[in-house]
Amino acid sequence: MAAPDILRFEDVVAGYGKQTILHGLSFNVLRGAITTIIGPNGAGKSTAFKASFGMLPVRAGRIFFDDREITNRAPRELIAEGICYVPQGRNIFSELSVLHNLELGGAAAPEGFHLKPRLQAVMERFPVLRRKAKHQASTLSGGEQKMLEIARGLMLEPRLMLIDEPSIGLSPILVEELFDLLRELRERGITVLMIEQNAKRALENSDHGIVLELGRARIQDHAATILADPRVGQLFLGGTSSISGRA
Amino acid sequence: MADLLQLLVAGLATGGIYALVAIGFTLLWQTSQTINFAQGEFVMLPAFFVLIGMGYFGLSFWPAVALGGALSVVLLGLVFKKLMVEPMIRHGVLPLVIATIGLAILMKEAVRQFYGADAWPFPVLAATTDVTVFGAVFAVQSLVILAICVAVVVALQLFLGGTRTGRCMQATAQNPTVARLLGIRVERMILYTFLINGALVTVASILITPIYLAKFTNGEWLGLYAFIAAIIGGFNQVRGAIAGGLLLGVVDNFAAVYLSSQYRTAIPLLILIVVVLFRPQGLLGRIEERTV
Amino acid sequence: MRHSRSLAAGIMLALGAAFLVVAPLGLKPYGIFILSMWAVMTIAAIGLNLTLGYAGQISLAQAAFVGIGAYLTAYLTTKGWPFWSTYMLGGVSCFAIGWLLGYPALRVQHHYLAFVTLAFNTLVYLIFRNEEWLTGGIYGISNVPRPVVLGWSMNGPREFYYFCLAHLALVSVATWWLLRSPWGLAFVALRENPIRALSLGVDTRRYTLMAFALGAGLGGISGALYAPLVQFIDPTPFALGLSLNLLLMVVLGGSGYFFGPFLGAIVAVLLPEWLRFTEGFYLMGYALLVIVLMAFSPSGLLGLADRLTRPAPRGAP
Amino acid sequence: MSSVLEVRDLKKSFGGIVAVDGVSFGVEEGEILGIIGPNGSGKSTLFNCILGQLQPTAGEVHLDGRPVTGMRACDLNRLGVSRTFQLLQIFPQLTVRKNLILAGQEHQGTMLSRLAGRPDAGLSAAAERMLGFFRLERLADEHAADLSYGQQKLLDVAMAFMAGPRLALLDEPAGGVNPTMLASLRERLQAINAEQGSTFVVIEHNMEFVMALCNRILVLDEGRVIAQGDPAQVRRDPKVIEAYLGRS
Repeated sequence: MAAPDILRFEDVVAGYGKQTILHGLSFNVLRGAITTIIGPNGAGKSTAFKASFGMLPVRAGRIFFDDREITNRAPRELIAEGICYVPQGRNIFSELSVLHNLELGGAAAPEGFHLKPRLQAVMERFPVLRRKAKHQASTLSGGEQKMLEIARGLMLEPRLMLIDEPSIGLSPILVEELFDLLRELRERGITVLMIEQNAKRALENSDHGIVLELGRARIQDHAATILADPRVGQLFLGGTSSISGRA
Repeated sequence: MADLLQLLVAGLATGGIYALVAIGFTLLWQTSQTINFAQGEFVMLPAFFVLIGMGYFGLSFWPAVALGGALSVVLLGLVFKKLMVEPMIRHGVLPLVIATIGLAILMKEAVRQFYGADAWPFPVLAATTDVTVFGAVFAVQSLVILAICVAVVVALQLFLGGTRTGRCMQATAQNPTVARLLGIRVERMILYTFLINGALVTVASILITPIYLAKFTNGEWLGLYAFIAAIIGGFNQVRGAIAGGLLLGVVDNFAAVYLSSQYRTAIPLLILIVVVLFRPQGLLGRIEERTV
Repeated sequence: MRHSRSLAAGIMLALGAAFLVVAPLGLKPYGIFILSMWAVMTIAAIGLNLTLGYAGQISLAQAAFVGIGAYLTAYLTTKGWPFWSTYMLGGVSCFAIGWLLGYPALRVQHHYLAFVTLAFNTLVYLIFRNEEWLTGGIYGISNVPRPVVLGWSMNGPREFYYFCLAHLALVSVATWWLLRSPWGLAFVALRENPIRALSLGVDTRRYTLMAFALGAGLGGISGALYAPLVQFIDPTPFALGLSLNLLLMVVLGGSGYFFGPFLGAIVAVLLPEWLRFTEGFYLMGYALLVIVLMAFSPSGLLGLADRLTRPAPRGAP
Repeated sequence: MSSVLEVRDLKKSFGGIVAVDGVSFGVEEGEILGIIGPNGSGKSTLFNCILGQLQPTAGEVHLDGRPVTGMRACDLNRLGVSRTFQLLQIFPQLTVRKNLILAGQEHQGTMLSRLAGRPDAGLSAAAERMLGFFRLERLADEHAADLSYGQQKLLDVAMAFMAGPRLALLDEPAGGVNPTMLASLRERLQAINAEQGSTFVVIEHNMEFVMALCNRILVLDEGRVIAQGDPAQVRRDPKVIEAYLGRS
């Protein structure tokens, strides 16, 4: 029987140059759920993603995926393990067609993986992308571009999706659509780990929450519990040195 | 009118060669921020490889071309990347620029040392005759050169746009960070561009050397023209390099006839200065933006 | 440790200066000529070091300024103008043209700037070659006279060598003064972090133009000495090749180090003459040295020496 | 009390996206004003517009009553406005002392007189005082590159005060500074505010730090001022909580 957690950070230390951002970060992500990481700016949310996906060296501590250590492994290997990462901002190849962007999501496909049917299946789910398959990706709207990124991440049937600030720049309707999509992924057995600026809205759409502060996880709990926790508001707005007591 | 057409074709032919060299130049820039000041010497050298193959090993022309091409791809592609670009690029763009200036001198002097300062005749690809079409006289050589350039460019575009590897290379050029995130073997794609550059300069060398003869100084102006073509077209675009090369060839040919031949070289330089100052992204280029 | 380092540097400096003063006593005229050429090229390289090494603006046009200085001097002195006037004119007009060439640097940087300055150099070369009525075209200008200073003719090779050496000394002292003044720090600030410099009140626009103008002015002075040194000038020496060579001199010696140009010019001007027997291999070795240095020490020979002798930084906690 | 800085209806848009959407505020002499707001609320763009790094699309900036809208950063600095950047901006190849001298020298004399001037531009004593004040004496002759991150951050802030500015705009001074050093940084800033009588505007994400440092706080969201007041008021304001935690 597989462990209940799919991703685990154990005392991870990482940073940029001389600056340390993660000071021994530990948390678990439960399998088959949507988990949101929240925390004030500079808490290390994006840094944690980059460290887990081999984009930033982990200086100390270990990271496990499915109980297998993945510390400092290259993105290509992590994709093969079943992780995909949708970073913040716009990350499509604007001068390639929509179809080719999608196809590049399969760039790390193992031998014998059939991309064609997979491409069909993904486009089935995203009719907009099918309709505009031949268009240059730069012609898509902001929301469509984000969908393209997520669809591209789904090409190799990941088991865990890391998604950083997906709602930035999207209209409220599109944000609803986005959360619907994430819930649908959960129903299909994909674990979603998300970073969100809009903490309230994200937690309302999640099962679990992790609150980061200054490179450490301060709270890990059910999303609803965190939503009701008055300390969280204080954390964002400072004040009493609040919740450091209970980590 | 017939004269104009004639000039145009001759210009497009040399322009096509500039375009090949400029494409290689922009590919290296796009994938690895390499500005290769030795690019001209890269074009000068393969012709000498072919001459070595014919002179020392007694090969006939086409086998010698194959040998020269293979040597160029290995030395100017693989070895250049592994021994120069990789150790230096971490220091930034400028040290690599300086090192390629050094490399240009090294290659030039090596050729002078071993092959002398003379201009060596080089076999022509086609008969040096003319054909008359609709009253205009064209050199067969120009037409052949033009045809080969078009074929090479089309083949390259088909590879870049039509194969999965080609698209991985394009992705790497457009945004290496995201390419890596998707598991594209970025390092390998960069290597491919160096190999392609090695092949492009070989073709350019074989096409241009019969016209100007094989001489160790050939790289000086060829490199300059390739830079200019790349910059006026758009430094970060393959189609920019093509447009820039063709434009340069045509302008150069017309300038030679209609302006004083003394200041013929000044025209491309002036175009370069104007483009850099008023449209630094090039005529077809986009403003460079790299998201992380 | 720091103390012994500056002591060693001082001793080497004194020895070098002493060598430069006594060397012509034991050399044939050709040897003295080469040594004079070293002094002249060092002045041009010092100028480029200001622009590139200190202020961080790449320029591939230094040969053009050496050429402008040389042609002005050759043309006017053969028409009977006194050397001093043409020398001043060379420096001042190159300063002015250099200032104008600095404007592109305000718009574009790095490789774009390299290409603009490269194009400028080639355009100037074309003018030298084609404007026969002015420059003599490919036939050049011959019989450039050497100056007479206070009734003392500089015509002999030894005299002219000391004349060049005196100029090098003068330029060195002036540059040293400039670099130890607040300007030196402002130039380095421009190179290291122009945005921060601007926010600290450094008028980066004016300093950029000044860096180009001063570098070009020294190029012009170098040219004004070059013409009477070789006594015959034609366009060939002022092509792009010399600009690249001066760039390599500065980088090889150590860009941003005061003595970098001196050392670079030794490697690029003196050594090839002493190693003449190696023929073309010298240049190949030189090119190879540049490549290897860029891989291991982009800050040049002096940067390498600095790194090897510098005491380890006191550990920051 | 008079307004040192007066920002009137400042707007900045990039393409179609409005980053700063009509912001007005004044800063009184000697005040420490904090500007907070979630990511992308326009704080740094606002700073860059005030400081001449960006040309505002509309609106005016006045310093001591005179218009300085769109003035170049170096001229503005010589009028007494200094700043720090969100990311560390020091001169790594220069020693700590040289960094400080550089930060003050352009305020001495004219460009020409500086050419004739002493290497330290007469600032050695001032640099020494600043080193002592930020407790960097021991490191005065080290290259800035060899300092720890926290020390570099102190140097960065110290440089902003070398010329005795009337107004200092600090962009995330506490960013990346470890908790033990934060208290001393805050205390240094408050001391300099008292001693030099200079006025501060501080962008900061570390709420604890900003609430303890500032007298008054301005909250930005989506390019607009949504609240202002003293730290306690701002903290209670439901609009602020909503801006940070999101609407449901």
